Amino acid sequence: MGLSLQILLPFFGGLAVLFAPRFGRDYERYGTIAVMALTLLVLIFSALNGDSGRWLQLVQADWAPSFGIQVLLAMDGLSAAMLAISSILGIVCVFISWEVTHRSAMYHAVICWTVAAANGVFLAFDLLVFAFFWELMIIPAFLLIGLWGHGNREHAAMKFLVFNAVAGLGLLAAVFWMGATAPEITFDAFVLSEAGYSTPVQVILLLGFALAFMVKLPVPPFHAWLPDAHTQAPTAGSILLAGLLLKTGAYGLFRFPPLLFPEGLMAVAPYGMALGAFGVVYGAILACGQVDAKRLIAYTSIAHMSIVLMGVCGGVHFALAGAGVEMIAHAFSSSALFLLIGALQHRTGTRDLRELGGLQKTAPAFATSFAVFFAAALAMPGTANFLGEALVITGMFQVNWAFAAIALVSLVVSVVYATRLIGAIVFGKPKSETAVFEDLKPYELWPIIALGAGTIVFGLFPQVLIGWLRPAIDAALLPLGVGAP
Amino acid sequence: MTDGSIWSVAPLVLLGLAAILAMVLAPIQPTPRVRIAAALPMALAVIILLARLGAPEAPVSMLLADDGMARLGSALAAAAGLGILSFTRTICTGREGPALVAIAAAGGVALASANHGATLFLGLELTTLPMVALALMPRTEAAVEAGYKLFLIAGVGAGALLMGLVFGFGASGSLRLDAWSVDGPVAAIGLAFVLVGLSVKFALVPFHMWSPDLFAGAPAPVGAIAGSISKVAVAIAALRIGLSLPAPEIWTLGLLLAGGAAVILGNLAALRQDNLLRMLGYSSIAHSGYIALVLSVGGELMGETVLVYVASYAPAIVAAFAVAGLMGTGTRLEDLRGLAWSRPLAGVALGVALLSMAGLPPAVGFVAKIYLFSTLAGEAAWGPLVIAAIGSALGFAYYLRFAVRIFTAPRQPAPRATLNRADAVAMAASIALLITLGLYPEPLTSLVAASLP
Amino acid sequence: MTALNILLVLSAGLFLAGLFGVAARRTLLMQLISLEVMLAGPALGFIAAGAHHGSIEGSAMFILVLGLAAAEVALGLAIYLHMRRATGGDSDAATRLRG
Amino acid sequence: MLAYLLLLVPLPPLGGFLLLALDPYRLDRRPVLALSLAAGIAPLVLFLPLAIAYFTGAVGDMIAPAFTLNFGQYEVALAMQLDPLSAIGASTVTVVASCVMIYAADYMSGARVADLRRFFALMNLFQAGMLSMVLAADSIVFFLGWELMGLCSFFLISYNMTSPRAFAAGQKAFVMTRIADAALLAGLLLLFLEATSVRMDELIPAGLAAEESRAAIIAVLLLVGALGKSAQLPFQTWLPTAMAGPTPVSALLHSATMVAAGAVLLARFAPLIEATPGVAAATAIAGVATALFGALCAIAQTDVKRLLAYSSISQIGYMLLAVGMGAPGVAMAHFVIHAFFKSLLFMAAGVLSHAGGGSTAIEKLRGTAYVAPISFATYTVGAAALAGFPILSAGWWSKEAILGAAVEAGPFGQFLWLVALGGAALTGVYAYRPVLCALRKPLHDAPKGHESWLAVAPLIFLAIMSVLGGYLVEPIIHEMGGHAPHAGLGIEVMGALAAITGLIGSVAVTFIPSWNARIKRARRLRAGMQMDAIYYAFLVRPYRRIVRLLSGRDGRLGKHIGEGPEAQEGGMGDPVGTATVVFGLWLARVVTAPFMPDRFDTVIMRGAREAQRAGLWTRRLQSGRLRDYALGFALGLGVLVILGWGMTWG
Repeated sequence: MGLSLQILLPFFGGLAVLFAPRFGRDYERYGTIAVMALTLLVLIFSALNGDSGRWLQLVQADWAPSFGIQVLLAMDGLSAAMLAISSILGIVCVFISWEVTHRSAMYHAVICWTVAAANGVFLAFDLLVFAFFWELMIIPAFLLIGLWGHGNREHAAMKFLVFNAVAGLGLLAAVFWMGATAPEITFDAFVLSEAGYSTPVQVILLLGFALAFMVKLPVPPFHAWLPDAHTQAPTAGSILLAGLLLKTGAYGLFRFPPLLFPEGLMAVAPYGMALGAFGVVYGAILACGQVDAKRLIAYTSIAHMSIVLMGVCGGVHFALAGAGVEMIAHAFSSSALFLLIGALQHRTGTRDLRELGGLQKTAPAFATSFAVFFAAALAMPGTANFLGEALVITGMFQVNWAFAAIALVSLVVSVVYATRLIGAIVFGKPKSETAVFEDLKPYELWPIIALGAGTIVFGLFPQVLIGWLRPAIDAALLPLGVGAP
Repeated sequence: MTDGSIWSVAPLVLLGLAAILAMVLAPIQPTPRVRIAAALPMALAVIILLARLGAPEAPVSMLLADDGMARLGSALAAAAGLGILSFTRTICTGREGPALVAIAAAGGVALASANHGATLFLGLELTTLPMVALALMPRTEAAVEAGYKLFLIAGVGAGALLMGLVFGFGASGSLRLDAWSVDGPVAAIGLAFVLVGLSVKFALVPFHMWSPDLFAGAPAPVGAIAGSISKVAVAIAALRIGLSLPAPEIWTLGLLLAGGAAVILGNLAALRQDNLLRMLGYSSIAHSGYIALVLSVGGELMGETVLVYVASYAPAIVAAFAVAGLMGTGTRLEDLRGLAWSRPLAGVALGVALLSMAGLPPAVGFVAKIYLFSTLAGEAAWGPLVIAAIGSALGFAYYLRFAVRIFTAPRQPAPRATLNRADAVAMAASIALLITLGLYPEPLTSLVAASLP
Repeated sequence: MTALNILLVLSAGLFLAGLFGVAARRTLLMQLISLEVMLAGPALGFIAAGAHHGSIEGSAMFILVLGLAAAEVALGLAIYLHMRRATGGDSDAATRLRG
Repeated sequence: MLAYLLLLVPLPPLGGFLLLALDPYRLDRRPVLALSLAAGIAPLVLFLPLAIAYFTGAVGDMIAPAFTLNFGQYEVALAMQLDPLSAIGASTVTVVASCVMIYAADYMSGARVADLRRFFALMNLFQAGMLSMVLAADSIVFFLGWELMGLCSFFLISYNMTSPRAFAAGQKAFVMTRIADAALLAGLLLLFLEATSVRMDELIPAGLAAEESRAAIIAVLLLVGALGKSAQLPFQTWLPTAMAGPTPVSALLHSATMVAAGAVLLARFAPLIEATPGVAAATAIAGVATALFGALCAIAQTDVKRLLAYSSISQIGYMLLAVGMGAPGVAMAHFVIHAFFKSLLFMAAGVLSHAGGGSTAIEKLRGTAYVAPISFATYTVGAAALAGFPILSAGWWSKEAILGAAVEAGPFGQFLWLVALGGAALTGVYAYRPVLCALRKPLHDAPKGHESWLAVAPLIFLAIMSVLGGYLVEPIIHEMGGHAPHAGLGIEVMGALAAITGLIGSVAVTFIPSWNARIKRARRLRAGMQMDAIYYAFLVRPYRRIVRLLSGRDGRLGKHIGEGPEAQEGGMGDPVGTATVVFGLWLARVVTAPFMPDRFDTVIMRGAREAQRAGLWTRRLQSGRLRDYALGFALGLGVLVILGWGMTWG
């Protein structure tokens, strides 16, 4: 029961929040926080007394047997982590958009629905339901960018929609084909995983799935939508986009290819890693050349997620563990960076690095929090990002030294763009915009502290995180015939 | 008369009782109370019918069959009758309105379970003549003209049906439908005449001429009866004939020709209609065409498809007419602008009904469309499949034209008219039925599968 | 041609005559009358088939047909009275509903 | 139980960092200074008893496990250890750090409270990082400390927020050291894969047992890591520019501790280096070459801090030489001594430059000897130790040990010994230049400055250590397991001669105008053989061009595809992204070309018009006249009946 609550609670919570302003000022904000907190509690409750087998919780119920669709939700360590992140980010979004007043009821409802759709993706194991939630996820994000964005938000929202919708087609085609050709029409992932397709068929199906995941991940050359989406999205939008939607791509890659198409994945893995490697370097170099702060962080996300792609395609215990940790670490660090840049833009009205600077003098709290996430951005040991990248590099050393070398290059280039970012914002003499700059308000500071704690704690004591991901990693590696390291 | 057979004839008796009650009370009681008096026995009949769906067959006589088809058909007819009762207002159907609707419902039940020539003929007449009477009630020139057209064409149709029965009786020596022999010219001609008789009531081309004028001119309940009760009953009668006769060529060919023409002509004509009722009339012809195509194609899914299609069409047409009745007979496209905002329940009811008739996902029409296309594709009947596809495409055009209009912003804030309770209940019930069955079609599909041999 | 066939042809003839009357005559009254003629066809047919097969159902159906004819006359005359005022009994004039 | 005390050593500076950085209690000037001093000196107080107990043999080697993580099958146990290397290293670091903290308390007293808090927070964090690196028993804590130092050096070098030059220096330092750190990380991870465990005592034997090529690669990677952090030859350009940071930073980081961390790293992994002869030779050559290069460049410097920076580079070159010659003990001895006199030199130079009007140019130091006599005296003692003044200074003993080790290492060693000897002579030349300059008559007589005891006390202590330190060299070498090299009287005499010639050279350079002019003209030498410019030309500028090319900053490639009005001329140039969008649009156009709107539209519109006309035609069919309906009926009936009848003929 706990699992379906994960999806229904935010969904109906969103509906309730729509009508919340009638009861009083800011009730929609408190309502959303309550909904998210409740979802988190339910998650923790169901994760704690989950059984010790492969799945913490498994829910199976018929929805439309004549068409072979069923409600099949399963949760293990990995999806539990993802669900926790989605709820936490939900709360963070509410905190930082405390001053959003333009249609704020709808705004908070959309946040709830994004979380609901993402939770659906993290839980669904019936392929059709998974594809359904995958497509559903685009709509609230589209609304978030389209209605509450800055500048030319329509262009960015449309680009986001076209990219993801077209990619979704690949996933839908593969799912429908698998469902139709199964002996008796079913979309159950576990049944289909024993379907025993021949390798070429597996490769084609895998490409269908991979197309959807890679666009959402995003990995070059499918990444063109991310910078625009981030620059035009409101702060909460960027956080949900970076913290949540990117993770669904990574989660998808982590979960389904090894489960459904092991041989296909083995065949495609080298190309996947090559693409990931290219993405890492390309993202990093592009990040150095950016003028707009949010666009810079968007390109860093591309670099980090390409590392996740390399990790997932590595097919080795370390690589997958690294990919899992990097996913979670990136969720924390990039959301915090977007939050800070959002706060910055809210006060100075600009994100252009050439017009910012000197915040150390005027806003020390902002500067110190920026320093923490500057360290996370360049994967300083002691932050979870370093752990993720180090594990992926160890995995790559076991697989192919060239990819390991390229991943190491990313460590170096990350310093270049990180120092450029902090140099332009925190160092230097205060310019006209940043002269008067009141420091972070409590409702902005608390999320920062939460995210910072998350990065540092998981960086110093990764045992909790790795323990959570272990069952998912072992299961992902089993079909690939890769025993434990 | 075992108690099983008593239960089997109980619905017909109850409906007759309802009619008599309504006629007796009509002069002395105000119409709303008469309506309730008629509604109670009908509701009881519906409950009995639904309860007995699984019960063993106990036909009371050779005249009336008591198989699953008959029960489901009768249940639908009686339920439709109940729905129509809710919007038979005194202003448009006089004091005798409820009585006539009850008679029509009884006729529908008889026709649905007709197993013998006589009950077939009687059922047909019992549904037609009350419609004519109802059409005349407002005594306006348009209504009388519509009534007259229906009267004459239906009369000729009845004559053709009788000729068919004569030839059938002549050829096979018995009026029982399942006893008809098919070989020999006399039987074939008989079947042709019967097909013509049914096609008139089913409003297939070229016997459909009365239908658009009746829908436009006559008050709303008449169109509702024509669209729901008579269509359901005739479809099931035709299904029974089709199932009992071993693959007669004239029957399938006739249905194919008439059905195909009905689909094309019905949709084309509806494309440019501005009057809501006339559009519903033509679209009703098109839907009869789809059912005729399915009957002509046959195959093991035929029974299920016809039942699902009819079960999904009846509530939609009743809801549409409930709203039309509220809005008056002359409602043009512009009058619907912003209906969803000015009269939310009516707007949503009409919107959902149109979506269901168009066959779009949230409503049960989508499931019916799936059955329709899977039957046609299953039997590799490429001709009817193409015709049905073109028909549905055109259908999208004119249904959505009206549906979108409902949800646009209202030009001037129209006054919020008060719905009487019965109307509201009928609309709410039909919306619920259409949406829940659309999202979770399991009960309908299992019910239909159980009721077929 | 057996006796039954001849009689069936005769009843079909009667039916077609009535149908022609409805299609050809303009005035309402004549259309009603030809309707009644048309119903006479099946009546004859039922009697013939009943006699041929020696089953009572023929005459039972005959009585039903008579019942229908009576009902139709009642309704027809009621409509005729109304229509006479509006269109002077001419069915072609009643074209308010079309298109 | 004493082992857990080890874990406590780096904690106070860490605590100090947190308290100062987050500043929960809004401390003002005095509590901030008190807290930072306490946190800075606490490790010394905690560690000294342990070190003494260890050196006097009361306590043996011990490992204090922090906590264990399990990655799948691997058990990863993080821990701190006390062994000869970590004892020596840690004690040196704690002593020098305490001195610098005390000195900084006085030197930085002029700064704003916020900047002061930030400065001391970072200094404490740095000390925590260095201590955890030195005391680490496993590669993860080691690398954590290593990177933490890099981060602190970046923030400390660019401490002076407003000056872009400081930030540029910080960024350059961070990027260059990070390149080396990446190599080090690669080496450590390969070792980890080799040894399937993280502990140093398991890594080194596994490294030795690894097959030939892999061990060589690991050793090279470790060497590159060391070269980067210690600013040796290929990576040395960042240290001179890092002098933009305040003097205490240079004193602690860029002289004694961080820069020498490379030597500690090589000493820690010495067995691996020695196992592959090629790499050992490379280390030695790199060491000697850098020593020579550093000495040469130092001579031409006009700024005292840059001079000392180059001298640090060359002195660490000597340490590398020692490790290359297979004597890590000697290297550590020199590390200790160098830490003392180099931090002394930096701090004393700081006081002298303050006395000489604030600028650190050597010319400006004229006559400061009389303004700040005590710091001048300590500076002279430091300079003597740097130049390796025979017998008297500690520098002499450690340098002799290194030269001895070189000689004992066979013919190749002897050649390196010759080069090193030359280097020693050059060291003598540049070491005394500031001293002699300070002794010259001041151009304008400045009043005798007041030297606060807070600044002078550490100087005096370090001066004493720079003299008495010599006695430490023997025990340190023994402690590290090496044997003190006895190269024979001739070698030692040669060493003394080199030192003396250095002194004479220095006097000549400062006082003989023609030589002095030649030094001033040696611009290329002063700029460190223009290595900086070469790097910029061949590495940085091409990189910047690629970045600009890709991100379309100069507009060549970066024309925008439908970007809205707010298109900043930077950004949206990325070719791969635009390529996909362009490809997508092209594909859409090609696919829909046959259905181009005009053609496609006409088809649809024609179809629609047909449908409309048919609709109108059917509506006309519905004439409304009843007799037409009856006619339609009759036709239909006729067709069906005839069909029915006809079919039965067959």
